[in-house]
Amino acid sequence: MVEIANPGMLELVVDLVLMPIVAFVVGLALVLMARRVRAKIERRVGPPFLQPVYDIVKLYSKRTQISHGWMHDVAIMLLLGGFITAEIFLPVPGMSGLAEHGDLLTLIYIMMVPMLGMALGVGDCANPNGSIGISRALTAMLAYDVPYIIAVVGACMVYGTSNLVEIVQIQQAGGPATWGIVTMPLLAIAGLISMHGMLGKEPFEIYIAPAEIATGPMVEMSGKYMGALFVMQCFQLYTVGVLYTTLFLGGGEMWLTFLPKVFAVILVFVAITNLFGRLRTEDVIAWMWKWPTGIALLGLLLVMIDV
Amino acid sequence: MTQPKNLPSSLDIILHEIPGVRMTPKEGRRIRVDSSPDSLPALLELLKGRMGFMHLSAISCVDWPETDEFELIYHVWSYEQKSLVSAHVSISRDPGRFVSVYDIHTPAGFYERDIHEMFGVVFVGSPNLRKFILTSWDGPPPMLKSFDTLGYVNETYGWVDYQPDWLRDVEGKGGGIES
Amino acid sequence: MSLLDLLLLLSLLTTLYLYAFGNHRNAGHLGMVVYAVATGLVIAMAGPLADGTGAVGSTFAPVMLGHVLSWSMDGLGWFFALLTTGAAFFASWYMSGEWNAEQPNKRIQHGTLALNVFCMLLLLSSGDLLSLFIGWEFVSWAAFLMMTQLGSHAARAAFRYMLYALAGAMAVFAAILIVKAQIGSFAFADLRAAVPALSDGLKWLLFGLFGLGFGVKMAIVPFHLWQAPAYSFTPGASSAFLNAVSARMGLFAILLVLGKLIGFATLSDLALPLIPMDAKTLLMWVAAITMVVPTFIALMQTDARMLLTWHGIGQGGYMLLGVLVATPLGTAAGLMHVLNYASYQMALVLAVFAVIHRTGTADLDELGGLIKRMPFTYLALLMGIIGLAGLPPMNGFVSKWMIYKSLLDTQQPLLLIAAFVGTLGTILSVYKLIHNIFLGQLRAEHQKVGEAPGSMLAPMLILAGIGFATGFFPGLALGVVDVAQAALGVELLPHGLGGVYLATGSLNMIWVVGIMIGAIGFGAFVFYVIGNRRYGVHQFDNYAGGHFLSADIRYHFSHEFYPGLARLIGPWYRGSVVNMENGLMIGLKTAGDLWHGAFRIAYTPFYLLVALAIGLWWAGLDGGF
Amino acid sequence: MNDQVPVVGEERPETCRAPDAEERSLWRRVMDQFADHCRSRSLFVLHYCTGCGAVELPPTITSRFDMERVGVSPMVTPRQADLLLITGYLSVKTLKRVILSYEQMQSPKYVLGFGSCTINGGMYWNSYATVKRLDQYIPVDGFIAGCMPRPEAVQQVILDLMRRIDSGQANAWRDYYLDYDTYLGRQAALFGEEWHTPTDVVAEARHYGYFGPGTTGVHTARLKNYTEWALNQIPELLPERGRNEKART
Repeated sequence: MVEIANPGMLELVVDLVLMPIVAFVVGLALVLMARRVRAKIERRVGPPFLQPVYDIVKLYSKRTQISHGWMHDVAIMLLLGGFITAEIFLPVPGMSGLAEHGDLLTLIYIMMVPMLGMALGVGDCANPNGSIGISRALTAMLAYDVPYIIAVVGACMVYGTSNLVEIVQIQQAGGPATWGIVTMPLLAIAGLISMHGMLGKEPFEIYIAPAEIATGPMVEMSGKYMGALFVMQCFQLYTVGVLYTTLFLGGGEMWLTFLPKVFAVILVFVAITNLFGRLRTEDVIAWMWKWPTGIALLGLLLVMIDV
Repeated sequence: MTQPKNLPSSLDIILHEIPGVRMTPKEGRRIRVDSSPDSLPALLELLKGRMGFMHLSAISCVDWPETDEFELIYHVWSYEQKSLVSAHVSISRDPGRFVSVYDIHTPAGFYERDIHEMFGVVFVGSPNLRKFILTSWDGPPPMLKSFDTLGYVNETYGWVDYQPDWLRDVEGKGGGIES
Repeated sequence: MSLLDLLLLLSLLTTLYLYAFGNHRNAGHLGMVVYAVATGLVIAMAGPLADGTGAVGSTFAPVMLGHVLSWSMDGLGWFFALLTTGAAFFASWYMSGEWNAEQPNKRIQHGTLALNVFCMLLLLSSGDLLSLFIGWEFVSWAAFLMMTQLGSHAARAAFRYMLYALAGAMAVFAAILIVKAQIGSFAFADLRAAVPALSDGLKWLLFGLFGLGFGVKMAIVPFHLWQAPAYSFTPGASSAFLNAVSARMGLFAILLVLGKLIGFATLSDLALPLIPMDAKTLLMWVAAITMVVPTFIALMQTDARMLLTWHGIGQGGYMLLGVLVATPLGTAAGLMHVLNYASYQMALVLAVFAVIHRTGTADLDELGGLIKRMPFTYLALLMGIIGLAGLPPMNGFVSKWMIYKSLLDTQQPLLLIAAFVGTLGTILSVYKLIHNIFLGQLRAEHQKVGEAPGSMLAPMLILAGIGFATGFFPGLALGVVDVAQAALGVELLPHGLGGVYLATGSLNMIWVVGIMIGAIGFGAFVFYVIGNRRYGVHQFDNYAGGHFLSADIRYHFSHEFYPGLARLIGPWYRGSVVNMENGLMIGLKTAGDLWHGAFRIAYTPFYLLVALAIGLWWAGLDGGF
Repeated sequence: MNDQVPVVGEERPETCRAPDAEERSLWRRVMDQFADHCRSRSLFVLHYCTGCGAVELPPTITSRFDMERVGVSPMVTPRQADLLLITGYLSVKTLKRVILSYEQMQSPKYVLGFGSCTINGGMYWNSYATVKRLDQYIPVDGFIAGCMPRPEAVQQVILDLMRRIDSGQANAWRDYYLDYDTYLGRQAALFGEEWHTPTDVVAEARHYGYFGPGTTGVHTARLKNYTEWALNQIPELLPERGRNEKART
């Protein structure tokens, strides 16, 4: 039982500082795993251990930093700020941060703030490749958020609460039998597919699309702007992995059991990613609104029957 | 490869209708036809209409400064006969003017535009003879033999006599490839 | 002379004065002063209303048809009155500066604004059904006056609105007559007492007629076609006022009649014969459709004003849904959404009209890159769209979160999913709005466009500031909502300054927004300290696949902003409701022609005679009606 | 090692650090050392396939020779790239685009010329249309002899470049700022007097402190401020479009 003591100010401050750092470090490891798995699938050796660190340090230490306006700069701040806020509201073993003050629905909305920040920054770059990338990213968000919200709503109804700390406690107390993936398998599958769409990896990579729109939103990002996007990728992988684990895989009581679950979730995504080409925009929407949404609605029906 | 035995006879019948045309079959399925400048359009028309020589694959131009002539060669291919006719025509360099065959074969428009840019030959009636590939070139037509390419290169790109010491001792040892 | 009298008298005098001397240079400033005083009066009335039972009565009590009309403002009316006078204050401020100098018909604009405020106050303080109907008619009529100023397509849209409004008014009038016939009095208390005794059929009839009548003004789905063009083609600040407040009068009437008098509880007992659904759930599903359909219509608009007004209709669905949940959290959410919506929608519409004032067009395909010329207008629009989309730092998020939470707690997931799909559609269309106007390449002809004048910027930025303040401290708005909630008879929602603490999940915006500001501050620290200084470049120094950019080639993506989505859901926009409306019109027209044809035959007096004879015979038959 | 490569002017010994006057504090030197270390191990490549050498790069980067082992990964736009590979002969038109891409890259940036065509014109040495020496127009860090060099040769040069970046000697990119006037003069000689790119290199040099005596001179004087020129003369360019029925506000 994770005993959530009333977080005194000191412990709160430690949480506020430690959670983003842990998120960043675990995120780096996740990015490294993603690139190594991709290399192994392509029968390559793959990047060295510290490659994500080298990339980010190199980008931040570029001599010239090009910007297209003050909104381009503010976007980078919104990007980092949004994800750091999301980390603080995401309970992890031993550190519940401010999860008491904002529940699952708040977290879903906080995760949209960096997306909006990046969209505004890319718009300020005045490059149509970026604008097309953002229009596709928002269309993809419309596509994968429908099954995602059904899964989340179903989870909230099964657990009877939307407070993340309690959700973890319920699953911890009941042991693996009460894990989300056991009590609501269909919603877990729909959640997995929609979170895959959220990462913008291969089958749903319409908004990066290097061949068509020159990496979409990243077209005018260079130096520390690009570095911030690399950092965002680490945070995004971590947040999606931890959120899925919290909702469906019983959250974590201690780090040794928690991290393997997060890495397993991301491994599923990365393994699937490298086997698929890229779907067109309307095919992404059509596919996301047909299969994952169908599975999610079926799962929700089952949940509503016995709730 | 089947030797089109009957080809020369059927072509003979057609070609007799056009004055000043001489035909010499080349190896394989190629036939060289020498025609006078003013009968070329009729020749191409006839080949295309009667014998199915639909595909004008290229017009090449050869600059003969000694006889002060341009030689234009029209390569036409027939899918039915499975044979290639190269119609050779020679026009004088000085006015450098010739009639366009755009109305017979549309791709001729591009070939004529290219020859105009490279050799300066003016094709009367060709739809568009503006600058084609060398957009920022204002010198003389570069493919002419009268154009001194090496002189232009030395003057534009600044030739530097480059004799570093390592190159000299490599040459001293009898060229770069060790035995 | 009670406070209510003072308020009504003040607004009547302002209407007359402004209509007469509206062309005066600082008529706008006078309007600002008057509306500020009116808002002060409304706030002063808050005292007795706090406990929910009190009401500020008016001494003005004419007698009509042997019935004494009474006007008194209770907590619910007070809440909407505060909204009305506040919105009028900002609208008048917007019209006071440089905007005024350019307008041909200043007098009409000021006059109609004051008239609308007066009629709305009259409606909001109605004491019984008859005065409610009178107020309702005045409001519809005043809104028509405001919409039809610019003539041509504005007049057509206003006329179409008038048709809908009249149809709605007739339904309400019929319902009031039925109540009079059944209960014998127009007073609210009598109706409230008599409702349990009424038969189910009669309850359905009242629900249908009142719901239809008031729903037309709120533009719920079947009757939503008139609002977007009518509100968009109204000039400047009046459009902002209409957007923010006018459609909420319908919500006030629904709350008053269906909520307070008939009661949502009785509605939920009225079961539909075949479908396992009662009247309240039916209305909730209508509200859910009102949230989704107009939002996706807004997504496809190319005129900024139309896009925003379509969103106005969608947001009306959120308020109705929140209120219909009828739990303390739900009612508070619906009412708070009214306030939040008014703040960010007005800021948005004012910002769009500032862009029109400077560039002359609101067509999203003709604009772009204005952030470099109008940064403050961009800021106002940005905070507005964050509120409209309902994202954390702004107040829109708080009320939407409460709506979702109330739906979760009452086990209605499908409605929650419809609400969330509506939010997603909003996020897509608001980004299209801000991108096509402010981001991307600046057009050649907009190189010299100046920032909007101070008198237009101030109201926008203050409204956006109010949005952020109530987002950071939702307690402020929830305090105002409590007065209305008490008047509705729903028990109050326990809330602190930061937000709501519930057993099943809580929201404290002070922590959420505080951490966001801190985190963004850390992001700024990382941006400025780590890495070399930034170097700004102009828009032609851009990646174009090796092409040399210059101003004569338009290197900008804005036309049909979501092509993938349009290809997929394009066929859904068959305009089935528009066809229904046309069908209705054609049906009425042919019926009219038929009727007209019958009368044109030569000896019409003969038919009159026959009709009269039949009437007399029937009257004589059973001794009169 | 260095004399094999025809280099413009003499090789500058100091390191890749920004040439600020005061002696850099220990902390700054450590940071620069670490930055150079990371810079050498994470090269984002933009290979501008001008000629026949482009076919050598897929095997170099993907599974056959796998340059991701040393941190080299391909990027799509010049903004994100550090290493520009010119893989073949350069026609005059292509050189304009290469210079535009080079100026859009963020320094420190490096250029590798593939094959003899970039060294001395290669087999097109006497052609009127091709550029003979790439390093006259943009500073080049390394050439790979051969017509076309195989992936092993490409790997060799990239590893050598990484060693020079790590030790801080690969600073040819600063020559572009410090001697911009000579480069612009040579470019204008080839492309004509109206030649300019949207990137304002002189302002960038001044902003980041690479403004030397050679940055401005005869040729840059002719280069009027492109931004004003591009933005101001537009009204004449575009016919004054009747403001569409000024939305009656």
